[in-house]
Amino acid sequence: MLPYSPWLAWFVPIIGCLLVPILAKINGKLRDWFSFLFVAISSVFTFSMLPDVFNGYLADVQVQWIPYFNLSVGVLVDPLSVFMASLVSFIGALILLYSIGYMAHEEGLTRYYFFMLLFIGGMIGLIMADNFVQLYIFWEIVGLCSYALIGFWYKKPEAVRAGMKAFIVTRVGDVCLLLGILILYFNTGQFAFSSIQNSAGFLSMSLLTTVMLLLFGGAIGKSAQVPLFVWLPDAMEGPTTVSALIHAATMVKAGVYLVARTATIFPSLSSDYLLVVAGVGAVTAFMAATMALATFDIKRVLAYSTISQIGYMMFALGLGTSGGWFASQFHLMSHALFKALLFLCAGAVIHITGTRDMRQMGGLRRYMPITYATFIIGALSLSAVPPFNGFWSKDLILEECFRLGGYTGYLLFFAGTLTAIITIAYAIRAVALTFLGHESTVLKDKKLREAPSVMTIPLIILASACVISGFLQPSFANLMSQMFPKIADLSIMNIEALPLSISLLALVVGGLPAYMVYVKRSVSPEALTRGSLSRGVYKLLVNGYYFDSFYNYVFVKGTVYISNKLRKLQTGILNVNMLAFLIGFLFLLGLLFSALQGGI
Amino acid sequence: MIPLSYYLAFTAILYIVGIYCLATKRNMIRLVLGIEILVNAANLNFIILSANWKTGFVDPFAHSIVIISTALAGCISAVALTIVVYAYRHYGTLDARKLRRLRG
Amino acid sequence: MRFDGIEAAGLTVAILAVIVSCVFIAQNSFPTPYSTPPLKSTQSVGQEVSKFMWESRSLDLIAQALVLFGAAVGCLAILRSEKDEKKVKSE
Amino acid sequence: MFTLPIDTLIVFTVTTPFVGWIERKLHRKIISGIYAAVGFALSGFMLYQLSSQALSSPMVVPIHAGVFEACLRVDALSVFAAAIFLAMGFLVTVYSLKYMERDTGLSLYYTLLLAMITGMLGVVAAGDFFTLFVFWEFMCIPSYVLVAFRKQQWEPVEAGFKYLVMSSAGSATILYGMSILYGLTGTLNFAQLSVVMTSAAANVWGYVSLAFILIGFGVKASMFPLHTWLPDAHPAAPSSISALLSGIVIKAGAYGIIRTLFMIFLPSRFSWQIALAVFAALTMTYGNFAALLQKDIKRLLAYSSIAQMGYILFAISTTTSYGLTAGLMHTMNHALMKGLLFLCAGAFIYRAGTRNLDELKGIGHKMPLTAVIFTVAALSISGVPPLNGFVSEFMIVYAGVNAGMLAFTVVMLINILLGFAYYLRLIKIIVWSTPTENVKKVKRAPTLMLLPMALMALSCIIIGLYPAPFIEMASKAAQAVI
Repeated sequence: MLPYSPWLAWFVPIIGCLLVPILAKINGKLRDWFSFLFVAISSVFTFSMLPDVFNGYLADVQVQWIPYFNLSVGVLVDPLSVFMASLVSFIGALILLYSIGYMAHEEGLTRYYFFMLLFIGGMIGLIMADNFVQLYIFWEIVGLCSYALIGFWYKKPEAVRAGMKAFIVTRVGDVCLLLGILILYFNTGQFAFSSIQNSAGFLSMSLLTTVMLLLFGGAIGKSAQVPLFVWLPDAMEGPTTVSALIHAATMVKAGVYLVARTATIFPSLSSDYLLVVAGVGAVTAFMAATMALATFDIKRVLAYSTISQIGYMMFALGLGTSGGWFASQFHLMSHALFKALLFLCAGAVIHITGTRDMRQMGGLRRYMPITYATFIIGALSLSAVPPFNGFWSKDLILEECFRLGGYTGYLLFFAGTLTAIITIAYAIRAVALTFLGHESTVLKDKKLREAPSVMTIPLIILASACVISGFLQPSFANLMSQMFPKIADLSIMNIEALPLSISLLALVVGGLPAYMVYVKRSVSPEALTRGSLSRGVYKLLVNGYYFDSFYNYVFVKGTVYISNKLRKLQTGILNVNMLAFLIGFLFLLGLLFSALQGGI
Repeated sequence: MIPLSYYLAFTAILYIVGIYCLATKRNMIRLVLGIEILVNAANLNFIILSANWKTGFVDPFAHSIVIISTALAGCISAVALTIVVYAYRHYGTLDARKLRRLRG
Repeated sequence: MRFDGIEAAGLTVAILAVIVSCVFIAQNSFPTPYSTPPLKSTQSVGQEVSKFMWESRSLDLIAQALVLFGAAVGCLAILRSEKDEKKVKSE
Repeated sequence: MFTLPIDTLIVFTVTTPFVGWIERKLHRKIISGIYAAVGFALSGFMLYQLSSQALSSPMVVPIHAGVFEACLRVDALSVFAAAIFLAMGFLVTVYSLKYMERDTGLSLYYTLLLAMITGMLGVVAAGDFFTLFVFWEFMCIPSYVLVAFRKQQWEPVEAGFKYLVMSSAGSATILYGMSILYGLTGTLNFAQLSVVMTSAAANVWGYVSLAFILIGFGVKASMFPLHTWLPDAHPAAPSSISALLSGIVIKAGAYGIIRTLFMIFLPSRFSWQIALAVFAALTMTYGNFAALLQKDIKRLLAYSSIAQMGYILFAISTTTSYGLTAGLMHTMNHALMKGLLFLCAGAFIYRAGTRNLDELKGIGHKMPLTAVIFTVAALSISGVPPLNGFVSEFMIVYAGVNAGMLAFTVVMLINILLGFAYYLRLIKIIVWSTPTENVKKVKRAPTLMLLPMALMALSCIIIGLYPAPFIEMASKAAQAVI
């Protein structure tokens, strides 16, 4: 391990972000490359910790910060944090390399690189945090950066609105998280993970469940689970690199990390809590996958697929077994790789075609062979086709469901399989609409060519990682077995026949119709929405199960209504003000006297 | 001798009259008078209670307070009346209810 | 005299407040102070007050003088002559 | 006479009109402003010298003050509050040097500014309730005039009159409550009162007095039904004065509530906490909802001040040492943040000449540094870590959970979300919009205005990153009254 690497891993990007405005004064190119360099250095630090944790090195370094709250600032080095940090810094570095080409002709790049570095630094800081307050602070910083980055193109009003939406919706979750942290602190007197772990045994089960559910509320917001997923599809208004970062590495993984981390802190999880986690995860996985089927925006397809895949991770965590825990982390790694790949490919496509609507693409296979090939790899990984990494991890999740058995296990297995069927369908649909068939008329007069090499190199790196990483399961299990010893059993890639055959069957069930409809075109896609029932379903899917309209109606409109009504109270007439004075006085007297009589 | 309660009721009513004046009267100068009534209610209360201590003893403490607070009330009225002058220049009326361009 | 809404409401609340306060005062007798008297006074109140004020409340007197000063400055500030006053007035 | 910081300020207050006279003879418009700034700095230095002594044990002036003598009593809370007041006074004076240059009567303006801060220092240092009241008036009267300072426009005059009537009614109410208190105990000395009220039974009349005093201070602290003067007065005043009004003058109300409720109406004998919490919840909810759709930048900030006062009142209503520490921290942070926001708004108004948010769209692109400072302040006040607003809001929420007031805490959390929403809207309008036609010609803010703003923004970040010493101070101040 390089000296001080747990600290420097997040210090370097954050210091880098402060240097960005200064470097920008010197030279634009210098700023771009230095930003990449800072994250690359950070990833060197994070990777340097990997060998140590492999050899069983654990550390929890603390420096006193606010003695009034008995609060320290500290870093936690254990397999989970080091693994996550390495993933984030690695993907972050690739995305920054890619942005040098992708964002080259944009305005306001200083702002862009400032927040990108802060985003990555904040996420690594979140992961390395050894106490809840530090985690919460970085959690909010990540939210702030997402707000600034999603609204990067501030001249588009939708982008600014999407940024605000992301920030506000995730903050609804954050409020739960904060309350959970405080209730926990109030009952244990500690913020640090290690101390809470020691005193968690004394807490009553109902209290623990409440706290855990509140913490999970925070994860729901950040990881875009039902019912707070509405911000993620809109967040596609930001630059594609930002979406890639949000989906693959930083923002949405924070929620999964939090749930995984709490699972290591509290050894005995209540079944109610697990049921909620698993239920939310399964429902999300299914709903998001169906929504991905109905949208024509290539980035929104990927966004829904992220929500769905995060749902997989959540319900794997909700199994409550160490195997499920491991499977979720394994899937997190796979997902990070293939989702980054898919987003960057989509970015390349958007970069060239200038549109996000898949109906206006098509036939790009001929012009962008590298992008096409890598996108295919990503899509195959996403839809869990062997031997790509998505297959190994998703299969592990389903196997763990199967192994758990019982009502929940089989139900979850069923939900997972159903989702898998839909997943391959929308993956094929996306590939076919974008790359196969004929170019749409819109593209006729555009000069179509392959993206520049600074963009394709990260694609190739990520694609090869997608192929390889699935086979890393044994060593990954070895690494993680320090968190839960039982995980060591998973270091052999033993595959159970029944779940495997079911999931392979699911691939065929989902893949074949999609292939017929979108590739072979033997049935026109429009024909699917002709019946009145299927039209209704289609409308439901396009509108995202009306979650958005519901929130808009109840919360936004409701708040505005109340606000308008309350503003009427300010009549501007002095007499009325004094009348309010008298009434307020009498009200206070009433309250005080009822308190005196023991009323309250 | 009149019991203390009567005096207290009197100051309480005086206070309410002051607030009533502020809450209903339209003339700005009357509003300034309303403030004076409020302060005087408090002052009277001080005087009354200074004699409540012990029979035949009147506390000079309360009296000194009243002397000072009377002067303070005068200061407030002075400032209030200068503002009223300008309000009249801007609005052309002494009706306090016409001063309602600021609202919402 | 014609009542408008505000006056009616003001009158109602004020009468209510008067009734409440009278009932309250009638029911709760006011206690005598808890501490002991400060002076054994035999002099007339008037003399006592001025002596007391200078001896014990001198800080308040100075502060009161400051308030007077502040009010004077305040009146001056509002009544200050302003050359461009008429120009800006029409907004 | 009084303590040295107050004496210094008094000397400067009284001499500033003469300096103004010299200023007119020399035709330099800036002298009285610099003179006032020197006064604040000097007073701050005196306070620093005094602090080590006052922090360890309360300092009484005159030393052998009797029960009936007017006296000052400087303890940790006084020093804490006075330090905030002086710092804000100094920064705002420096800001005014440039901001107020187009106005007339500047020496009177600075005199009133000095007088107002002197009054506030006296309020926090008073050891006798009546002394507090006299200084309270000394604070109020200049503030009325300062609101109406630009009397050539209708708005300040209207707002100033409303402010004056409501606030004076509040003062008279305090006086009435004080008279009942005097009748009950025979003294108005804080130290003595706290002794007497501990031994005496909680009388019904005590509650009456409490109600009067709470309402009286509540007018200044903009408690819900009494807040109506604030959204008029704060926007109407010149922005520098709005910064002081929102930053510290309403905090004097909170100070009065803390001082009286914790030293006289002890929470162990008088159960006022639920009543205060109800009022706090109403205040924050109303403030946030009303701020949500404002079109006027300063009016929005003023409503948000009401909401923030609700948070502080809620912190006070927990009655725990944690809660009071949190409330004091938030007092300090809010003074910084809201002062900063008003100063930024002032800079925008100074350059663009309008307060309407529709016309200020995208002004951040023309005034980048001001926009960054504004964003820092707005994020800070909406509780985004690692800025200072987060620290104190976190502490208040913790204190609420700790005191077992979970329902009120949830109300506060929802309110934080609401506040967050409209501050994001504000940032969106100022920073994330395409500049409109009438802000196209705008230049960057003058350096003399940027300087205090940058200093305050920096302290926002520093307090956010390393709050330990400030929390230590606040906790010491809280210990002084509990």
